[in-house]
Amino acid sequence: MSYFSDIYKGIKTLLTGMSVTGGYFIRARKGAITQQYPDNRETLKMFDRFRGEVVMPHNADNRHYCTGCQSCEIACPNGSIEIIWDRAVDPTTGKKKKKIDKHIYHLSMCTMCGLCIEACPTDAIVWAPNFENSVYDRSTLTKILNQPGSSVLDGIED
Amino acid sequence: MTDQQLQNKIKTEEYFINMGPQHPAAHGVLRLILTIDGEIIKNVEPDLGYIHRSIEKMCERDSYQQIVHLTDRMDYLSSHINNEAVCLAVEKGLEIEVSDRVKVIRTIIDELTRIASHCLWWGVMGMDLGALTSYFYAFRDREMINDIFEETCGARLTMNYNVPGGLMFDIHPNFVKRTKDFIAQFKTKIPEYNRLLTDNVIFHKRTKGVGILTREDAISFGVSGPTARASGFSSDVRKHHPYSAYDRVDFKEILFTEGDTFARYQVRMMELWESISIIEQLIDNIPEGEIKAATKAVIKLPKGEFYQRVETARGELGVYINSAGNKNPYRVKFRSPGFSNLSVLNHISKDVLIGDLVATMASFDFVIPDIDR
Amino acid sequence: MTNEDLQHIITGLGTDLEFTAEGSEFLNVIVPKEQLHNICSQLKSHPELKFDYAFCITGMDWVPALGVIYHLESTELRHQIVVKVMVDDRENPTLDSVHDIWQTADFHELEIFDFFGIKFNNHPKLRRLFLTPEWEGFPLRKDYVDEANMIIK
Amino acid sequence: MNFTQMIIPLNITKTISDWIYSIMPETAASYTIMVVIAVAYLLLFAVAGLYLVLLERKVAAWFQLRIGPNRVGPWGLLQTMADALKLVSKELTSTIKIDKFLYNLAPYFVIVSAFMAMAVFPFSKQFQAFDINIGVFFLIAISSIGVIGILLAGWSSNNKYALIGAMRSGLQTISYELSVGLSILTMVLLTGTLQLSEIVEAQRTGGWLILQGHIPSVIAFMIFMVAGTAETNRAPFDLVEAESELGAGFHTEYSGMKFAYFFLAEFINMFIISSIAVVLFFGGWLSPFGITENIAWFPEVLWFIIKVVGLIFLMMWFRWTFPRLRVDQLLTLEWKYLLPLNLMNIVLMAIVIWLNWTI
Repeated sequence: MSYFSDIYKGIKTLLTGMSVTGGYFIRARKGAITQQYPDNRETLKMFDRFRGEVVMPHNADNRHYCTGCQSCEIACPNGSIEIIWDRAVDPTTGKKKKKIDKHIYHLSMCTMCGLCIEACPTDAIVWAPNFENSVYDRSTLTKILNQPGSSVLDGIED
Repeated sequence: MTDQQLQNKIKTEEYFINMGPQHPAAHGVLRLILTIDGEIIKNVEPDLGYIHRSIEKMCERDSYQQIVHLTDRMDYLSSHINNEAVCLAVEKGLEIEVSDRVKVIRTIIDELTRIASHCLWWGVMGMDLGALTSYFYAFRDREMINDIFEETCGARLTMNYNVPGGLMFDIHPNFVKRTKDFIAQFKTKIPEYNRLLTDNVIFHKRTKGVGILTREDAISFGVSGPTARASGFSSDVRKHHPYSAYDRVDFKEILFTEGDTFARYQVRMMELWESISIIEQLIDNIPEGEIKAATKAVIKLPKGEFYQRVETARGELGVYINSAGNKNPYRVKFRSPGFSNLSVLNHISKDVLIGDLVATMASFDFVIPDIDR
Repeated sequence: MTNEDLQHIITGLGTDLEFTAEGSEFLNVIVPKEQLHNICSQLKSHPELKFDYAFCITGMDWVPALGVIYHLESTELRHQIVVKVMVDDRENPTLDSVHDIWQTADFHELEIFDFFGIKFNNHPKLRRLFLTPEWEGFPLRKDYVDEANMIIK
Repeated sequence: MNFTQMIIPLNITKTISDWIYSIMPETAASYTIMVVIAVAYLLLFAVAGLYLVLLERKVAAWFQLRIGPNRVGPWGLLQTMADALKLVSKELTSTIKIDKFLYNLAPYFVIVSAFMAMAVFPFSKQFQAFDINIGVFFLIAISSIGVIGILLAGWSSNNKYALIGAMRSGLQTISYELSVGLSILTMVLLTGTLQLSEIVEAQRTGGWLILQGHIPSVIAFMIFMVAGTAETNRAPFDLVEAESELGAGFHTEYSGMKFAYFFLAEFINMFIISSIAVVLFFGGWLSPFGITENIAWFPEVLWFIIKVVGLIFLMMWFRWTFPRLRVDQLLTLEWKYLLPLNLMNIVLMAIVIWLNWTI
């Protein structure tokens, strides 16, 4: 008799499975979790801490916080940060002071580990929630983070 | 004609078949060279290295902080647990005691990682057996965990949230609420998983008695994690060598004795409940404390050898650090669970059908970067 | 079982065994390479040791010696031990395989052969596991040079 | 065979046929009509096949909490058309060591056998191209020819995965052919005819056959649906393709339009199996309880389509819910469960008819 009870139990479990998928079929409109990505660009917002790419914020006067201490360059495991720096005489104090010429960031080599931002003593670089990083030319992934003509904000010690 | 003559006359020929490196059941780039007689598998020979990145060699040139983010890329489904293993080994070397807050947060995220990993495994297991819908249901729930990770750690998969001495930054204010929401919702979903797949008669037929691994073989082959526990080998590192906050939570080690594919399936399904219970015990009272112990900018481990074992979603991960006293390690070895688990595949896949091999592989839950490192 | 007790038992198993616990949480036993297989099989079968679970097998390059580190645990008695074996010959290093004692050694020895070039006697099928068969050199050795692919900081 | 006696569907086609007869001699006209009907059916079913693919994708999406194709045309209605266009324009690639002749022949075997079955479908009373008195028999015969195409495809591709898939297909079709045949035979016992139109007519008075034969009919229907799903090589019996085991099974080495033939044939076979079920169990074009019987303008073909789509949906539901069987379990299911049950069921049906227990 177990032959027939096997058949009965088998069919019952199959129908149970079908009830799960059937339930979702009926509620298909409400349950859909698809993100229709390029259409929802306006509403799509990343979380604050999202690691998209490293940027260097500048204030309205085109000043930034980077002293050129190279902590980020040392901290980076992949060598994706290069800082070209120079020493310049500070006009107010008259002392020679380190000054960045170019803060080069290779996005193509970055693994988004966040060690550079941890290492930065002046919070000069931060994460930007930009996730659309695809480009047609690889060379555009090498970015210069400090804007042309920018300079370090006064009073940021190195 | 005698039987022997007849058998010689109708003798079949064995042939080779390449399963992978590009194959839907390979879950990546695992290449299995199968020797097959008809549809019956005679030998399984894994060929690895298709995504070997030599993480162990890279570790030898990096500083201790930098090693951590490499381990994200090993078993990417338990990246937080991998990070933690390295950090615990380094903390062992530095003799730092991290605060309770760090321990508890690490444990909660470990368990969330485990749930996320098991979710993915469940979906893929169904998919390998031909029930494609399970994949989407599992990913819907996994998405919530990924959101939690993204909000707190900044990344969904390769989180790199641990640093030697603690955590990179404190949890997000929404973390507790989101986790509770997830737990509440996920509790209603597991019975649904069971109704869809676990109770299904075809699923039973496909998995019961397939790929039986005995306890002795499991120990001898160094199998660990849910795969070993399905064979009755009590291998849970969280129980035997507790780390972080596992010594203060109450949870069961799921043990089965059948050792077949269905037992491995059940162990993981029941571990979901255990993970939920661990999170529930900890989430309401995360103690206050330092988020990061003070470490020097350049960490130098004393001369010696440091070994840390943790339980990832796939099994026991061991981190062996041999330090010569420099700022980078002399030798780092990752004892990855997948590598040892893979070695037993040939042993238990003799004289089974191709479909059985696929089911067995699905229940082992291989992550290929974990095997290749 | 404490490390002292372990040391006491293991001392009786072979000759010229070196013990150290310095800089490590486990008891380290340095075994001469000729005795490796013998000691290992006794470590597994001895009723008070029962090291049946080799949870980690690591290849090692102590310049100039090469070697293997076995992390062992007893699943019944829950004590651990580290066995080390060294071989000085860098050109043609050879050790005994322990895959008949712990079958997990089969794969781990392949990995060690691949990256350190240590050959294992009696191994069922010693082959390149990760690297291609025609690969030259053994990448995890300290003297390995690959100017094209390696970035040295 | 005299094609002038062919049932000419609907009024429009009647006008066309009258017109053709008026402008050419009788023989030429009958051949012309044959060609016209053939082309019309081909077009009809190419489109039907494509929309079944779209239906499958949409249904799968709704089962899986997704939205499904929605980019090409309104609600994605033109998606499969675009896919077909892409496949037509694609270069046909193949490996060097194939058996060229058989490799090229195989897809036509599959698609032609699928199209041939269309000829006898009773879409409605007037809408049937070819009403032969062994209709059911013809359908079974034709629907099992397709497997030869699959076997040829697997053999000629010179690919191990394809060969394994083809061999699986062979044993699967041979086994399940029995159950399909026997369950149909059970119903033929009830009607006493093999002609499709008569089978449908027999249900006008006594109600649908699934009700007329009550228990044995229901069992026969269940067996037919299981065996029919297996016959079309669809999940949970899709061992022939079994993507997680064999890559793509027998059509691994096919690309472009030849692949599309296999793909379309699968959906048309699904249509065939559902149509047989509708005719045998659910009264073909007849409306339930005769609700539209007195409405003259109501196209009866609609009822047929609705019922067929209903059964196709059931098969899709199977596919997106169940795991796949293993190859030996497939045979166990047939020889240990379906076949004995089926034989018992035939006896039961014979007793039911003998004792006049039918409704």
